[in-house]
Amino acid sequence: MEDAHQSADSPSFKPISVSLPSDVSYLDIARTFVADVGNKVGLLASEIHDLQLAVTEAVTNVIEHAYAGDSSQRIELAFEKAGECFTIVITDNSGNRFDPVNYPEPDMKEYLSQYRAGGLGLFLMRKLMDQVEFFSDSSGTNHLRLIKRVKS
Amino acid sequence: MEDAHQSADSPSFKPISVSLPSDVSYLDIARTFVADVGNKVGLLASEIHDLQLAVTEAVTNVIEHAYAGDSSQRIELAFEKAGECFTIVITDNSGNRFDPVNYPEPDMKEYLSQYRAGGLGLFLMRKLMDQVEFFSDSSGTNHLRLIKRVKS
Amino acid sequence: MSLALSQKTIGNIQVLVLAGEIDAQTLPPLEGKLQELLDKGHYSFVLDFQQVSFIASAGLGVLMSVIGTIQENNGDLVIASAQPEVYRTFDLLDFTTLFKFTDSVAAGVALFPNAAGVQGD
Amino acid sequence: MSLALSQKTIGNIQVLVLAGEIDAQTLPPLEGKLQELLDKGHYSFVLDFQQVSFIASAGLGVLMSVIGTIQENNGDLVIASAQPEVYRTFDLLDFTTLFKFTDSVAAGVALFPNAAGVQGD
Ligand SMILES: Nc1ncnc2c1ncn2[C@@H]1O[C@H](COP(=O)(O)OP(=O)(O)O)[C@@H](O)[C@H]1O
Ligand SMILES: Nc1ncnc2c1ncn2[C@@H]1O[C@H](COP(=O)(O)OP(=O)(O)O)[C@@H](O)[C@H]1O
Repeated sequence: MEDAHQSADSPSFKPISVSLPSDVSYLDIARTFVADVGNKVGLLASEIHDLQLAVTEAVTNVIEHAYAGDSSQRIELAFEKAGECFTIVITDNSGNRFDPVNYPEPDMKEYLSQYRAGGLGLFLMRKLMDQVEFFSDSSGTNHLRLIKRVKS
Repeated sequence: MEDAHQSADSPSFKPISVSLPSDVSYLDIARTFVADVGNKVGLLASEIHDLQLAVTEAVTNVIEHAYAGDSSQRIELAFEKAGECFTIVITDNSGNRFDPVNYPEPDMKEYLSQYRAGGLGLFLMRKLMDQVEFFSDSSGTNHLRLIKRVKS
Repeated sequence: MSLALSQKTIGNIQVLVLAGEIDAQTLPPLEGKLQELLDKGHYSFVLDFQQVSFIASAGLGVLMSVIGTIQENNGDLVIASAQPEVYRTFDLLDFTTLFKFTDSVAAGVALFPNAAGVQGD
Repeated sequence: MSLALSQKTIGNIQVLVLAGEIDAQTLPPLEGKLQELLDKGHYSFVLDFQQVSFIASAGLGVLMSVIGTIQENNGDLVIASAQPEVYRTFDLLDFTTLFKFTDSVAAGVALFPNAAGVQGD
């Protein structure tokens, strides 16, 4: 269904995906891949930066929280463009279902006054992206879908 | 088995893979990914060029021969480094098993005197790489393993 | 990509020159250096961000984790020469209300009391 | 990445200036242009490869497919200013015995008979 939708809207870009180790040593190459695919679809440098930042936050969370620091697992990044929506889906097989409802946006004024470190990744993703959706299937596979409306 | 071997020899590089459309429009990004991974493992520019050329030949063959030009299929590139061996495995699901035994190296002198076009991809891969192996499994999945000994 | 870190002292101000990308991978040396300087009683910092091309929230978290101690000790932490996209990351999270930003290291140094006339090393 | 193609004439020599990467994706315009010029009776070619960063065997195949006709008509195809890695691709397949290579377009033009004194446009 999604593929049919994608190819109908955007015959010029077909999905690409990459599979990476769940290891912070690969955050840099995750960003490189985001830039490569972004360049391939003609995104602006500022759009690419925002996608790199959101993906860095998402992948860091998967490594640290979903996989609890186990660097021997895998993370998949899947890239699609349908019309003006550029979508990145981050997938893990950790079995740790995450419900972001428990993590409402922090009140930054209060937050900053408490000098708390951390807890900003989710907030940043929501600021940067037009849509941030978590969904899981029964096999223990979790997906985070990041959607950004782009110019081109 | 292979993974155990890989991680024992080269704890610093864990496998990365990318999945691309079986479409010549993605040859450029296939080469970009080869360069990114090559840079990540510290290969020389000349080594990266040779890998890009071999991968271009391999992916072109999969698109044109294995998938007979059907651009709606998928091709996977998997990158590994074990010791001084950098390995790229190109995988398709075409069901078209290929036996290179039927394609011995051309005699270039004879070849060039006949002005034949084409039939050089396999020869070039064998010239560029230290090992070129085709293998298939019963499900119709074909793999081409390219191995290059690298300096770093 | 990685994060290169070098240090110089201008008067009693610690100038940390950073180059590269700041994320969960590259953060530990920066975190260690800041903690080491705090432990030695240094509370005046200028971070030269000119060659920092990327910062993730993990990086902001580390700065957040030291700013309390710094301010309690009448110090400050100034970020100099941040690139537009890096500044934007701070700004999206309102961190621009917590840290001072300047266009140059010299301008950052000048923000500290008693900085006038101090020469760089 | 793509392959940009522009054309100029120096005397009776066709100079094709290529920029980009030559592979199965980018090849058709080059193939079409060469065929079009052959159909018009042009058999003297200099290909300016200075800005070609990559060539796959598909590209060599196209050059191979026209060199027979060119030579039968007392023409030639010279490759000018090839980058080392692109030259190496030709060399690995012994294509360096089939095509002449020069360091510049001018040197390529000079290889043709009656080229002396011809001015570029
Ligand atoms: N992919 C995930 N899987 C499980 N838990 C997660 C995931 N992402 C975020 N979390 C939880 O949500 C919290 C807030 O995440 P975030 O805003 O990114 O901040 P941080 O990661 O710095 O704590 C995390 O501390 C963690 O408990
Ligand atoms: N992956 C493949 N699947 C099926 N057949 C292949 C594959 N790769 C090569 N071949 C066959 O081997 C022949 C020689 O391949 P190659 O040397 O790359 O030259 P070319 O592709 O230019 O014909 C091809 O023409 C094709 O018949």
